Amino acid sequence: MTAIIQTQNLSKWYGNVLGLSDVTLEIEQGITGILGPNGAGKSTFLKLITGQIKSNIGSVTIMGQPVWNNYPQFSEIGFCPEQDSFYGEMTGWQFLTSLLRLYHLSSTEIEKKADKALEIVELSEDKNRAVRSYSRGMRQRLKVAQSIAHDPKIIILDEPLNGLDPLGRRKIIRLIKEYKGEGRTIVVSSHVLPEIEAMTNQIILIHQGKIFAQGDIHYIRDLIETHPHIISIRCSDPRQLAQKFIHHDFVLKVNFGLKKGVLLVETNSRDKFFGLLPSLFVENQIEVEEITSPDDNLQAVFDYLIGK
Amino acid sequence: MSPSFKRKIGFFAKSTKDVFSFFFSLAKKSRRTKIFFILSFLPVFMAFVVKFSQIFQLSRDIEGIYIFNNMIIAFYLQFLILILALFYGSSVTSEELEGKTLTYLTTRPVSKSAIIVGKYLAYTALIIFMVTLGVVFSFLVLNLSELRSVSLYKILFRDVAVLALGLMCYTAFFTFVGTILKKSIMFGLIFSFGWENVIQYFPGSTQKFTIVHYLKSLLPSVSRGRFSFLLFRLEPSSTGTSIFMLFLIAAVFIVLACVLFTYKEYILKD
Amino acid sequence: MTIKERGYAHWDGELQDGRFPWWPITRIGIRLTFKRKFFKFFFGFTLIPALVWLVGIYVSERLEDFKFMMEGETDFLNVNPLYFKTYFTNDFLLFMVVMILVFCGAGLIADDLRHNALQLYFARPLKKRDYLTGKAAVIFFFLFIVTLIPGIVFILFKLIFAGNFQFFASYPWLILSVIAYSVLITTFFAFYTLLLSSIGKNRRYVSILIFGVYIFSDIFSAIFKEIFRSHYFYLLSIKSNLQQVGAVLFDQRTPWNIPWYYSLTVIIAICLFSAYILKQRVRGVEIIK
Amino acid sequence: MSVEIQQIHFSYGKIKALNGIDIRLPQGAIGLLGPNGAGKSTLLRILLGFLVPDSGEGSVLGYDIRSQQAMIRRYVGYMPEDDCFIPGMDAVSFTSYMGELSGMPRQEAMKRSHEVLYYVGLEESRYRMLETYSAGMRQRLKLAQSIVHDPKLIFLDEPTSGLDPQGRKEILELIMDISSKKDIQVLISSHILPDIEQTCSYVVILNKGEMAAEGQISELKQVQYSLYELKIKGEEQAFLDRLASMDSQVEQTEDKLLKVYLSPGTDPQDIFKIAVEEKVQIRHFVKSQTSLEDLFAKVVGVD
Repeated sequence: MTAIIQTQNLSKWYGNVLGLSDVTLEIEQGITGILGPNGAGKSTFLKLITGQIKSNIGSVTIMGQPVWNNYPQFSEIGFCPEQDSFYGEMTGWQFLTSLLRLYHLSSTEIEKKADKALEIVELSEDKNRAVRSYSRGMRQRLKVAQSIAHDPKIIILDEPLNGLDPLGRRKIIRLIKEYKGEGRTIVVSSHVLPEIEAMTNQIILIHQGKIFAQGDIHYIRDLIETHPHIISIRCSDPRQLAQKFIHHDFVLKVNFGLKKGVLLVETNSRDKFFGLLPSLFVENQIEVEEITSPDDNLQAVFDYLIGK
Repeated sequence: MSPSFKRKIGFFAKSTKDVFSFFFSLAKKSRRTKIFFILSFLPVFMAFVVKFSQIFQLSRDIEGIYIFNNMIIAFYLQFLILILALFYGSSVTSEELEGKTLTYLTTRPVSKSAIIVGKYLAYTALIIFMVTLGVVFSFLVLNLSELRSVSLYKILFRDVAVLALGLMCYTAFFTFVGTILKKSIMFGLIFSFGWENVIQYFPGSTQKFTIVHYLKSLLPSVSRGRFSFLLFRLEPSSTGTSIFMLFLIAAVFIVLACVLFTYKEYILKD
Repeated sequence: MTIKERGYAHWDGELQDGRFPWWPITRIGIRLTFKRKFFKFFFGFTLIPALVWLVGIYVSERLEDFKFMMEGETDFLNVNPLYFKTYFTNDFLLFMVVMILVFCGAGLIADDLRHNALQLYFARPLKKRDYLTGKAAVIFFFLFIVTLIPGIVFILFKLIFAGNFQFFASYPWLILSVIAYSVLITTFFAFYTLLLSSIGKNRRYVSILIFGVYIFSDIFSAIFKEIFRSHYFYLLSIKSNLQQVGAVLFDQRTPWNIPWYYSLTVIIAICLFSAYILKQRVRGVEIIK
Repeated sequence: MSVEIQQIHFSYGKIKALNGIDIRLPQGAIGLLGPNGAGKSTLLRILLGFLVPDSGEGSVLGYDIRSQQAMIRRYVGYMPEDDCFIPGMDAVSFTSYMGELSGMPRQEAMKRSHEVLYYVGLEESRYRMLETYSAGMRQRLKLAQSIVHDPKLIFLDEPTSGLDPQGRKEILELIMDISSKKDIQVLISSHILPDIEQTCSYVVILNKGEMAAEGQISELKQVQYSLYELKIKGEEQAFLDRLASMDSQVEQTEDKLLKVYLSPGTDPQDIFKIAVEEKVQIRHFVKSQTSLEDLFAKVVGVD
């Protein structure tokens, strides 16, 4: 598959403050999650690839064309900014139709598209209320609506789930996945890991303005195979289970947890470990209550990469 | 003209038109515009008062056109168009930055120049409309008895044209100021009511450094009445030069604003 | 031995019912104004008339030395209530006062509205009255520096330069006039500025209004007056009303031929109107219907 | 009893925001939960006296919400949801300013504001201008100003919105630390369930201006059926078929989590037997409680 968005040695400073440093990557079709703590450079990166700001070094191309001041191309891109700001006294409907007007469409088309977008984000009922009277979640949804209303091929969302309640979040996640199904390219930034996990496996980790990792979550997990993995098992007889593990070389450490019946096993080969586990339970008639991997989520990957 | 250039021009024109209609309808509805609208309509109210008092013989009889020329136009020229141009001109970029809404514009398929030009045109059109309406109404009210005289309409047309040129020119200038300065109001006030008010009375070519000089050159010199001192020592430029200069000034500042806006980076704080 | 506990620590003081709960607001307001670019420079500029008048007082005591410069015209150097009235009601001073208001007053409430800060104030034991007093006191501070303080300084220096209390004996009420007039215009401008500052969230817009409404009222009244030849139209002008009442307070002939209490009524009416609007606009949350 | 209200009604014009709310809050940290627009912020604003209820009575810390607002606000700290600050100030002067407004003597306020900023983790940037603060720092600053005068009751409106996981964890730890003090009560409004689960023992759920549920969290999330969550690796389909043949329902979520509803009487250990036979790895196996999120979805009535 060819890359939709390409960056080459992208670097950006604000005065003498580093925003982004030496980012070279390719983003392909589908959903890509940009992850990093606040102030890591996510927004800077998204502003650069949407041509909001100009890089000090390096270049960005979207579908082979440079982005900076390349306006005709922007009709293929939808962007949902992070800041919670709107034009003063507009209603939701006016906001959408006004912005759609900038795509040089006929007014019937504008109305059709605005209606559709409002329906998608479920704001149709409130479309004639002033944006100022919207709740935080409604404003967030309206921002998403303006980024998708013109039916772009590339959708770039900066913290779209911020300030949404669980139901609103679920809806937006579902929406983003639907768009992926339609063959679009979606770039989503977030600092909340489970959100990204729920949407995609393709992630880019940004921290201190640098790319720490890029690729499939599992691929990244494999990359750091040298980092041993901890599995927590709660069962009826942890000490008996522990005996069975000790003979295997892929088990590095066996600990008993603070809670009753918890066994913590550290391994450097999950595949072998989990391949063995069910049969151990069955053979020894151990009753399992729980198996979890405390560090098998993005947070752990993240913590490991940024050295915590 | 090469076809690609033509296409570019066509795209620019379309973008400008769209930006124009965006901001024209936005500004039309805002509360600020309503307040400024009332402000620019107060002379009409004043004209009514004058007219009534004339009908009921409450005041000495002054010709309607005299009041119109000396007071209404002085009010518009020396005060109102400056205030309007200052606010709307500096709004072109400042309000986008203050409200952090710039992103919504710069991610659309419209060039940055088109944003500036379209918004500038929208605001200028709006305030020209406001002022023209006020002027025309006050004119009609004040000259109610002489509405058949054609020469009067010439005066009206000339005055409206001068005010429109003034708005065009000042708004362009303040658009430019708003693009480079973060806090443009203080500078704008000092420029409008300091520089423009003082330098215009300087002798020789000095006064040609003000915009108001060219505007006043287009109006006949007023000899009677209290306001004649305002034209004190005007050494008028010719009509042709004045109109040319006004257009030139407007064009230069708009082009400068576009260039600056296209290449300057605006960083919206979170 | 005691070990400092980790985590949240209580504050072991007592919250007080301050006598002036608005004072912190004023202090911060003044400090923030001084931080603005060019403000100090500009404020210095506003004090120029005061300096000129002070020099005048000095000269008035040394008339003989300066006779050669005066060419006989020394009437205006007579330090009497007229001299004070001229200082307090001259157009330039009032104009500069308005410019100061643009600097120090435009953002007083507008900035709080813009940054949602009102709820921070009103989540604390602060009444609306305290908040408004605090903000108004910022304006009082700056305007007193160009009105009340120079007035008192003039009287003091006149006494010092003269070396006797004759001046004081001739016009014992003058100090009261100075105080009354300063309080009057400062109160008026405080209401005026706070009113305009509370109707917009945008500092630029408010600045234009503070400046524009003042100038506008003046032009408007001048035009009407010109048409009708009636001094009553000076009642439309903020400046003229202040000058009118000022003249009365300094026991001088009023500049225009209308009863001074009409002007006073206009001023008070504007203040009451402002108070009413402020009461509506300043609240903990913005209610959008 | 810190907060006690009866039959509070409030509407913004035509829009009904609160429709007859009764609350009697016990000691400890309390969560106020509900989707956006459920009326959480409105309720807090009524408790603070910003809004006067259309009808209904109530008291906060024993003071009447209608007539004794000034006393309430003396002993209450409030962290608003909106981004709010005063431009042109640094954190120390801002925080001590807020302390002074609450009635602290100026020198004490200054001393305390340094302590509080240190406590919320802003010690290094306390002399910086607030305009340059990031979203996370502003959040901490808002917390700092809400505790500077050592209040007895703290209202936190969406305290973790816009924070990254690290920042969120730290803020939650601060909140838990504060609420562990016996003499301080904390009321947290949030739509983020894990936040409430982590910090509070008692929860009030609002929906569309009405009370949807109220009670101890532990009581509210009782197990009602036997649900297991699994993550597996290997031949999925065969494994799923076998499970289905055991008369249990299997659901697969978006992030490849299997939810297995076992029919009563089935031994969960059978799952492992099937896994052995089908050579499937079980990488995650948790007996699910009705989580607060399910409860939330249930009482709120969507999905």
